[in-house]
Parts: sequence; structure tokens; C-alpha cells
Amino acid sequence: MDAVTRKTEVAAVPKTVWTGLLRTMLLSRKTEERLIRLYHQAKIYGGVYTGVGQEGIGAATTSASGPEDLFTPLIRNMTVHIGRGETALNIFRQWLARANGPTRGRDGNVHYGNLKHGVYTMISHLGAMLPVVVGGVMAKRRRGLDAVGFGYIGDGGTSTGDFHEAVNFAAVYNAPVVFVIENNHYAYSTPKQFQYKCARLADRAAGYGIEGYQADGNDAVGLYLFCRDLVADLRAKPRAVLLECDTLRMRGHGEHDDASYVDRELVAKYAARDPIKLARERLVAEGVVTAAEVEEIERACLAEVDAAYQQALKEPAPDPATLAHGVYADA
Amino acid sequence: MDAVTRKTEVAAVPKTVWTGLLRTMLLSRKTEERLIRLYHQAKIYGGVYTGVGQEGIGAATTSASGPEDLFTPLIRNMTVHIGRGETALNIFRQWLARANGPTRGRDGNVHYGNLKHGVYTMISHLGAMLPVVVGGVMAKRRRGLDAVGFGYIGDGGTSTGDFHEAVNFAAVYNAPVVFVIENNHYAYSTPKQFQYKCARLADRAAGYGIEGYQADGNDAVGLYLFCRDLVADLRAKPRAVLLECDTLRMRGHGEHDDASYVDRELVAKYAARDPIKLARERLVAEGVVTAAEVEEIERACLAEVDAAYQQALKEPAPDPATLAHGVYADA
Amino acid sequence: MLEMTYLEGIRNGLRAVMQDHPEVVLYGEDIGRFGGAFKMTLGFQEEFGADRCFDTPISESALFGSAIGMATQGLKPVVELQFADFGTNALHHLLNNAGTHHYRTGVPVPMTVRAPCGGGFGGGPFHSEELESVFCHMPGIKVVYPAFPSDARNLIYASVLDPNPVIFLENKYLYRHVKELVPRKVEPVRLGAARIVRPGQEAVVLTYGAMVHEAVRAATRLSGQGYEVMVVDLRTLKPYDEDAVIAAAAATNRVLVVHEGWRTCGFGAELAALVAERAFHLLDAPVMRLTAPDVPVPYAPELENAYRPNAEKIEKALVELIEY
Amino acid sequence: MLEMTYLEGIRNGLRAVMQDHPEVVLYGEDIGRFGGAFKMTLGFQEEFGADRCFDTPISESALFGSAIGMATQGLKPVVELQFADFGTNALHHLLNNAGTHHYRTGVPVPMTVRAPCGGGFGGGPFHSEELESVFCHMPGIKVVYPAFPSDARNLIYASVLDPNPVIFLENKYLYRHVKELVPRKVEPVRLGAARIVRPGQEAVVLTYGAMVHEAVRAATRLSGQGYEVMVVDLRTLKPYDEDAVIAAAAATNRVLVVHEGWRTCGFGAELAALVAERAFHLLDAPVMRLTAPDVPVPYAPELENAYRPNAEKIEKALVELIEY
Ligand SMILES: Cc1ncc(C[n+]2csc(CCOP(=O)(O)OP(=O)(O)O)c2C)c(N)n1
Ligand SMILES: Cc1ncc(C[n+]2csc(CCOP(=O)(O)OP(=O)(O)O)c2C)c(N)n1
Ligand SMILES: [Mg+2]
Ligand SMILES: [Mg+2]
Repeated sequence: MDAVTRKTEVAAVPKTVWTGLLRTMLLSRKTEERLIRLYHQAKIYGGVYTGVGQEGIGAATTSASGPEDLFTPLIRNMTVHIGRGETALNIFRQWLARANGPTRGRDGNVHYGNLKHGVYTMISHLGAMLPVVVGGVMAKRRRGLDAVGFGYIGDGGTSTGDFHEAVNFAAVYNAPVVFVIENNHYAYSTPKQFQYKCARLADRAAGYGIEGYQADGNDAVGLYLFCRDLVADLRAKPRAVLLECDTLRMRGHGEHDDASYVDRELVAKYAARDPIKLARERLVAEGVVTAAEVEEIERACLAEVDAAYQQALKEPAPDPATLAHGVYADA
Repeated sequence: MDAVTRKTEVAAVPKTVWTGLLRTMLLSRKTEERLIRLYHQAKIYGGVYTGVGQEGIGAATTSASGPEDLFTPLIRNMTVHIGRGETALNIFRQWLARANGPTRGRDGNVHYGNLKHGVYTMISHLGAMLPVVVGGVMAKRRRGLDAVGFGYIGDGGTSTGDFHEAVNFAAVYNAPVVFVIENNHYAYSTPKQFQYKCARLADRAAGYGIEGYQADGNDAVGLYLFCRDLVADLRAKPRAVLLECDTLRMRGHGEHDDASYVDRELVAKYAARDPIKLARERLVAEGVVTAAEVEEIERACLAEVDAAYQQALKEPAPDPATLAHGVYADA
Repeated sequence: MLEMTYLEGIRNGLRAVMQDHPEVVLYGEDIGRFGGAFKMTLGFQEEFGADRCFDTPISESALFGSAIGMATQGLKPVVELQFADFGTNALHHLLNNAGTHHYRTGVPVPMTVRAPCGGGFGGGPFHSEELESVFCHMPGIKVVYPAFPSDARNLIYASVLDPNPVIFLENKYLYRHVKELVPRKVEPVRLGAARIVRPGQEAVVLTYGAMVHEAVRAATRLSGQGYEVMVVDLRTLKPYDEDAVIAAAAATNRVLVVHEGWRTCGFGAELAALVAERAFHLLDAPVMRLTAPDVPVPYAPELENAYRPNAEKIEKALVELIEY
Repeated sequence: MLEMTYLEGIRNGLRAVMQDHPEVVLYGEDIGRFGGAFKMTLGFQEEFGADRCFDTPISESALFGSAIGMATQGLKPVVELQFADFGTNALHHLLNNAGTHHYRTGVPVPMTVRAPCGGGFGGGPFHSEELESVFCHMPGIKVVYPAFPSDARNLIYASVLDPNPVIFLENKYLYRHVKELVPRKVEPVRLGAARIVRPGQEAVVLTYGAMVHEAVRAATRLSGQGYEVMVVDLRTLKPYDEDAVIAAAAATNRVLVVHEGWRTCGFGAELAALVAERAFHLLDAPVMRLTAPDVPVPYAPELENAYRPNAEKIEKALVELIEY
């Protein structure tokens, strides 16, 4: 089974799935484009890291997920947050370090989440969130809840010991976790040949006794169909799997980075296969949405971004007097 | 290519290789048998951990090694020490914590080595010696020395993040290191199905883009022939490889452990395939050594053990006044 | 009352908290059928099922990380490190995730890491470490270190139920060397309270773990010489009982800090610094530290005896302090 | 003389030691063609070849472990952590192997770990940590932490050549915020020597890293008010210059310890404990500590300003100390 796109199935999917998928990607793109602008206007404190060009992966996986599922997104995964219900308002609160944002200004930029949506707040240490989602899924299942986990990791992150321990741990206990490798060819500046020597990271799966799949991470529609079936299968027969998604980071590692080290041909190739463009064209072509409907979604996203930014701007920063509050939870 | 025994080649190997292989295994066995006895007579401080039943692996790999090669043995690898030239006297000095032993009483039991023989002194943290041998080999090769590395690890140790990082690191740089997995079916009390889910640990190799081999760890003769060719090949074409050796730990994890959790049938099966017995029978059958010669080697080993123990007993313990000497090397 | 060793105290408390709270799960290397390297969980898998007490791969990162996941999804995981020394393989999970999680997200992480530590039995450099200072440096983590079977029992129970990540340090030397009569039922205790193990007014020894017993031995001997020395067992190291420390300094005016871990940046430095800052005007002598030197824990008994503080060395230091 | 930033000082020292010693190799994440996250090694790969300055997988354990292997086989490896915070992924190599290797085997481990640390720029909890206390607790490890471009340059040179494992802490805030005129050539220095940055007799601030500059600022302001305050820059934290600390206490009788890391079991506790023990009779006031609170490093500037010590807070603490 490979993550091939299955044309005929597109029409059979409820339309709201497709509009949701588009909205998730568009809201993410519009939000990140705004953040990029704000960064270059020096209106963001610290760095800006985006998932521009990689929106398809988080959008497809969350679209295929259920209410009890758990997620550990990383820096390229704004679509995971949005796909699981996060609002642009909360996202701007986070990026502007507002007192009522997800981390109340205690952490910044991509380091937010919402466990009510099943979404963990990442720490920076690559690989370290993977055992967390494994444990979370194991706990929920012990409590009788039908949870599947989605742990996201970059090509570079697969070199960490934590990646290995987490995948192996999940494999041994048949914890239903999809380890989503977003292979965007680079880890910061380091090209993948200095990260690993195998041809496909999906080939790591055999060494854990689990299945490994490769998919086109820029084909959100195809990836959704694949994940929908995979997730259904994992619910029926819980087990860990590796899913390597091919994609490319379309900006620098962060906005401070001009990414001049990235192969220009590669950039051109993936620019032509922008995940939003592909999904939009395909879904319109298959007749499940009209071009006008997509434009409407896009307009709504932009309006949401505008409103969210304006609102977040007005909100208060954290009170320094609260600095030491809540280091411990009350016993 | 699999680690099959190649009968016709046995006679072509210099006889000293085979007598050396036998001596290494026999000296190790006699030494460890003595240590076991001493433990049960409460004459050893702390625990006793042996490689009884696994002698073939260290003996074969060191027999196939060259003068510049580097080794990171663990607790089952007395034959690596002996195969690289360690004396029974130094081994007893270590176990009796003598002032002139390899670690001068600063560490005990299996935690010794000798970099003049290319043998590192293990720390307990499983997996942690593997990047050390990788770095050592990289350094020697940069200095123009033809070094191959041998990093030993148990089935349990493959679950550590360090195993993954080290193998991947070596693969990326084509560091010629043989990662020797001694799969003895248990990690302390934990059977391998709670350690990993794949059928063969050698299957991990594909995920690193390297070759993975499986071998019979109890067939020291076959393993030697295999390793000899492999090592020659690694010298010609430097690269990392995985070599999974099947074996069984024939004692408890340590002598404090009766290993009652081990499958009795498994024990019987491997007892019948004792590596020393197998090598002895095969080499005698192939006519490269006589039974009398092997007995002579055995006698000599026993005499060396007796003499070494008696000598070590007489030697001084470390002087408490030296406790804090040499924490730092002098600048 | 039941007579229990320190190990039995912990086991008893662990079993009680598992019986009372179905959301408590235990896992670690060899802790299932085998009952663990120290046989702490012997019989637990039979009693509670393999779902609640199970073996794991040798993967300290996965142990810590998965515990964070479980603790945030309704369970109260208790992870056993086979030896505390192996905790350094994966401190990033404790320091960066577990310890900061409530602060960042408002979601508590009720996980416990059991970490057998300390030397005195020929464990050598990698099976004898005392890492409390490293753990105590991490914001958002609690660190508990009992010295007596009763405290061990009550504190493990409270630690498992605490909504914060707790490192529960167990002194291996004490496992079978200390016995005590303990009430039948677990008593409620709060983390963070020190205890005066022995009263006295000439000086106080501030200590914890195995050194509590050595200090009591030293104090008993000095009592024969007419010196009454107070011994305070910290019991919880983070957050620690600052008021009890200051009160002890006030009552004795002479403070000796003792621990079996390394000196530089050890927990004793923290205690001495607190006393120097908050009880300066109460002191009749310098705050003294008696600790292990900054040397890897040596294996040979001749070296380890020289390395490790004990009753004799404490007695000597106390005499020096009292006669200052 | 050349004007250099702190970052340029380190780069200059690193380049010099690579030029002078062919056995020095540098590696880490993104340090090759890209020159590293902070551009420390920009141009090194061109100058020294990819053999001596190269990119690695994201594998901190493999970085540390391989460096031990290299250092024991004739090279002098210098490993860059992208941020010090990621060192906690693999402390077991430093604590257990690198730090104990010479003691156990007699074979030295001349490796250096460069670790950019500290906050003040919105790095948040995982890119701002100060872990010196954890590193200093490890036997057999040296810890260096310069505050000035010239020291940074000379000390990196000496650290790389030192036969022991050295953790070389680089304050990220200082990278581009401090400039100094530096002699053309690296000067020989020894690790372990503190420096009086500013003389004074009312009190002394014992500090290091970014806080040296804050302390100097505070002292300068107080000078206007008639108080002359000494500032001592430790420069090496392990082993540290105990005699200089005691001498400073003797000269001023009032000691303030300042650092930007966490309070409990921080390096400041060690300094305070030393002073309390060895300089007790010299003190006219309690040893005070001014540190970050035991709180994860917060991201928002409002919070981080409250979190991080600075010249104003130091000035306030000094006034309190002097008027005690
Ligand atoms: C354990 C660890 N080491 C180093 C870093 C610093 N770092 C942050 S992002 C990054 C590159 C990540 O590359 P990849 O995993 O491929 O993800 P991508 O940014 O391409 O999505 C590095 C090295 C880190 N976050 N964690
Ligand atoms: C990182 C780490 N965690 C835990 C341990 C404790 N420990 C020592 S030996 C052992 C089992 C090792 O099993 P395996 O790797 O299969 O080697 P074997 O003893 O079977 O040769 C364990 C868990 C350790 N040494 N290192
Ligand atoms: Mg990448
Ligand atoms: Mg094994």
C-alpha cells in the first residue's frame, strides 16, 4: 500500500472535509504570511518560524483524525493547531506574548498547544515530544478511549535518540501512533545526506517491526485519503507506523535565514507543487468545491487573521508580578 | 552474503589463528569460572558478571582484527579483552581492585580496558560506548591509520537512543565500524519481545542505509571466517555495518541472579551448542589441531588463571591517600 | 505496627497507592515479573496485572517522555530508573518538559521517577551517584529523599499523588540496612517538611538520606562526651524546609551540612548558602560542609571508605565546629 | 590591537588554535558551510577543509560520545552545541565518561564542548538556560565562562588545548553586545584564574558571564553615590579561584553573588557556601545571592525582565548589603 492518490474517492468524502482541509491550510498560510511581514517590520519579539509549503501534512492528518486523538506538532505544524480547532486569535496572542494566550507569554512563537484539542505544547528538544504522544495514547487507551497519536518530526529530528526510543517503545506496545516524518530535505542548513544515509526514512520501519509508508506531503488530498484509511485501520488493529512525507521548506529555517544554501532547482520544483495550489486545483477539478467557494474561504481566513491580529494587539501583556505563579501545581 | 560457515576455508587459515581463538575462549572461560567460584565464596566485592556461553563472539571478532583496530566491549566480552592481549593477571587485579590493576581499584569488575590494545573501558550506560568507538575510528583514520571499530551491544542495548545515534552517525560518515549486536534473547530478565518488535535486529541496518548481517554467535570458527572477510572489505571500502550474533547468556545477568525466568528449552538448546565445544570439535575434526593440543591449551589457561589469582591476591590495594589523585590530567 | 526495612517501606507505600488509586501505573526495566533489580515491585504484576506494572525496553528517554504523556492524560505514572545514574541519559525531559509543563500550559504533570541512588556497597562510579543537586536545580520539579522506612512509605504515597513531577530518591544502602516499626496504615504527610531526628543545642547536622543515620551515630557518640547535637533530616530537598533549617541554626548557632554527593554545587552548598544569608547573625562559627570530594565514586572499599562521609568523619567535623 | 565583539573574540581564538594545532577538529549541527546558528565558524570550512569543520546529524549523544573517542585517539575535538539547553540530552557522556576517564584509566580526554547559553533576547525556556551549576557538579570536568572578548579569545584557545574535558560557556547576549580592543595575538592564560574587573572596598560582587557587565554598570552608578564596589569575574567556574574569592571577601567584608541562572543549587550557592565557610570571620553582613528565581526562563520581555538580574537589581541589592 503506498500513499497514492485515489481520484474516484474524492467525491465520496463529505464536502465539509474538503472545505475544512482548505480552510486549515489557507488560515495557516495567511497567518504565517502576516507573521513574516510582522517579523520584517520588527514587530515580533524573537524569531519567526513557519511551515509555509508544508501545510498539507498537518491539514491532511488532522482532517483524518478523531476527537480523542493526540498530537505533538513541531515548528512547521501550524496546520495541526488549526486543524484541531485553534483560532487565529489564540495564535496571535501566542506570537504577541499576550497574558491570555495559550502560554500566557511564558513561552513564545511556535511553542503552544491546547490539550483540550489533544494538542501538546512542544519543547524545542527535537524528538522529545515523540515519547510524550506515545505515553498519552497509551494512557487514553487504558482509560478506554479510542485515541490514535500523531507525532511529527523533521528529517533532522530522526537522528535523535528520542526518535528511536519512542518509535521502538510504541512498536513494542502496539501503541497506535503515526510517526509523521516531514522530510523537507534540510535540517536548518544541513542537507539530508549529512543526516542519514538510507534512501528512504520509511525504511526505518522494518527495523522496528512496523509498517513504513512514503507519501507526497504536498498532495493534501491524497494524503488525507491515505490517512483516513490508515487511521481507521489503526483503530481496528492498534499499532505504530512510520509515515514519511516528502515536502520542502519554502522559507528559511526562520525568517532570519535567507536559505541561500537550498538547492534552487528544488525550490522551483516544490514551488510548482504548492500544497494549497494543488489541493485547490484538484478539488475544483473534481467538482467538489467551486473556485468561488475557495475564494470565499480565503477571504474569510484573511479577515480572521486581520481581526485576530488587531484584537491580540489590544490585549494586555503578562503582568511581571505573575512571574513565579504556577511553577508548581497546587497539591 | 550471510555468515555461513565455510568448511573448506578452515584449513587455509594459519594454525595460530585457531589456537589463538581457542586460547582466548578457554582463558576467558577459566577466568570467569574462577570468578564465579570466588563470588559464591564471597571473595569478590560487589557483583560478578560473565560472558559464559558468549565467548565465541569476542574471540572471533578480535581474531579477525588488526593492530590499529578499536573496541568497546561490554559486560559479556572478556574474550575481547583477552583477544586483544589482556592478561589474566591484569584481569584478576581488576576484579580484586588492586592498586596496579587497569583501573587501580577506581572501578571494578568488567569496567576495564587498555587503549594500548585499542580496548576502551566501558561505562555502564548502555549504548554510550558506541559513539566513542565511532569517534575513535574517525580520529585514527584522519591520522592516516587503518582502523576498524568494533562496538558491542546487547539486544537490550539496541533500545537506547545512543545505539541509534551512533549507528546513524557512523553510517553518515562511512566510519568503518562493525556494530556487533550480541542477541542473547534477554536483557537482564526482560525477554526480547519486550525490547523490540522486529524479527531480526539486523533489519535495523536498512534504515541506516548500511548492510546488516546475522550470524551464529556460538559458531566461533564460522564467525571468524565471516569477520575476516568483512573486515578486509571494510578496510577496502570503509563503512558501517550491523552484525547481529545469535547466542544465549548461560548464567544469570550476574551471579546474584538465578535466571529462573529464562526458558529452559532455550538453555538446553544453547548448552548443546557451547561455543568452546563447537570450535574444539570442529577444529579437531578438520584436522587443524589435535585434541591433545587443545587440552594443552586448556591446561595452560588454567595454570595462568591459578597463577594470576595467586599473584593478584598478594598485591596491594589502592592507598586511600590517592583517592583524589588524577581527577584532572595535568595541563 | 509492622517492622519494615526501608525497601519494604517503599514497597508498602507503592502497593497502597496502587490499591487506592487505579490511575497509578508502574513501569521500568525488569520491574514486571522479575520485580525489579532490587525486587521493589515483587508480586506487583501478579497483584495489579501487566497493564499496571510492566517491563520496558532500555529507553530512559522513552520512559520519561511517555510518563509525561500519561500524566497529562489521566494516569499517575511511576517510572523506575534501575539506577539513578541512568537518569542523566534523558534529563531534558525532566528539566525542559515535565518541570516546565504546568508553568507553560497550566496542565499538571503528576509523574514520579523512582531513582535508587547512593553508594557504600562497591557499586563504583556508575551505580552510586547522588544527583539530587542536579534534580533540585530544575524549576517545577519536586525532589524527595527519605531516610527512614516510615517516611519512605508515607512519602512515596504522597509523591505519587502530588500533581507535580517528583523525583523520589531511594538510598540503596538503606534498602536493607534500616528497619523500623511502622504503623499499619499509610499516614498522610506533606512534601516539604523536614524533621528533627534528634534534638540538641551544641550544633546541628543538616542532612538527608543515608547520612542521617551516620549523623545520628556521630551525635550519639558525642552525647557520651557531653555534647548534644541536633540532627535534621530534610526529607524533601525541593522545595525544602527553609524555616526548619533557619530554626535549627537559631537553636544551635553552629551548622554542619552533610551529604554523600559531590561537594561543588552540591545540595549542601544550597543549605550553607541559605544559612549564610538568612541566619548569619545567629552563627557562632562558619557553616561547615562535609561531603564527598569532587571525585568519581570509587569502587575499591579502601577508596570508597575514604570517599564517603560516615559517623567518624561527622564526629570529627562536629568537634571542630563545636570547638571553633 | 583589534576591536572585537565577544563572538569575534571566540572566533578569533578558535581560528588561531586550529591554525596552530592541526589535531583540532570542529563539528556540530550546521557549523560547516553555514557557519553555525550564530555564525561562529563562518568561513572555517573553506579555510580548514570539511575534514576539520563539519556538519553532523542532530545527535547530541553521538556528538559527545564521538568526541570522547576522538580525544582519546590523538585529536582535540571541539563540539558545538547549537544551544547549551540541548546538552541535557546527553549529559551521561560528560558526567560518566568524559569526566571520569582520566581518573579511571589514566588516559586524558582533551575535548571541548562549546555551549551558547543565557537569555535576555526572547529565547524562551529552551534557548536561554544557564546550566553551569549542573556542569560544575561533575567531577573531572572543567567549566569556563568568559565575559569579555579578550578573555573569550584567550580562554577558548586554552580550553581547546587543555587535556581535560572543558565545557566552554558562551553568553549569547554578549555575542554582539560587548566589544573590546584586543591584542593581535592570543595571550597565554591558565584556566582557573578569576579577575578583578573593578576595584572597590565597600562590597564585592562575585559573578561571571553577562552579569559581569551588569555588575560593573551597577558599581559605576554606586560610585557616583560614594560607594566603591569591587567586581570579580570568575572566568573559570570549575575549578574556580577560591583564593581570589576569599581575598575579595577579605578586602570588602561584604559579598554579593550574582548570576542569571536559577537560585536553588545554582553556582551562586557554591560561592556563598565557600565564603560562609572560609571567610566567615571576615564578613560584616550575610552573603547575599541575587539570581534568577526557580522559574523556567519566560519568553515575554515583561516577564524576562522581571526574571533576569540586571544593573538596577544589583544596585539595589548592593545598597541593601552595604547598609546592612
Ligand atoms: C535535540 C536538539 N538539538 C538541536 C536543536 C536545534 N535545532 C532546532 S531546529 C533544527 C533543525 C531541525 O531540522 P528538521 O528536524 O529536519 O526539521 P525542519 O526544521 O526541517 O522542519 C535544529 C538543529 C534542537 N531543537 N534539538
Ligand atoms: C542506559 C542504561 N539503562 C539501564 C541500565 C541497567 N542495565 C544494565 S545491564 C541491563 C540489561 C542489558 O541487556 P542487554 O543489552 O541485552 O545485554 P546482556 O546483559 O544481555 O548482555 C540493564 C537494563 C544500563 N546499564 N544502562
Ligand atoms: Mg527538515
Ligand atoms: Mg541481552
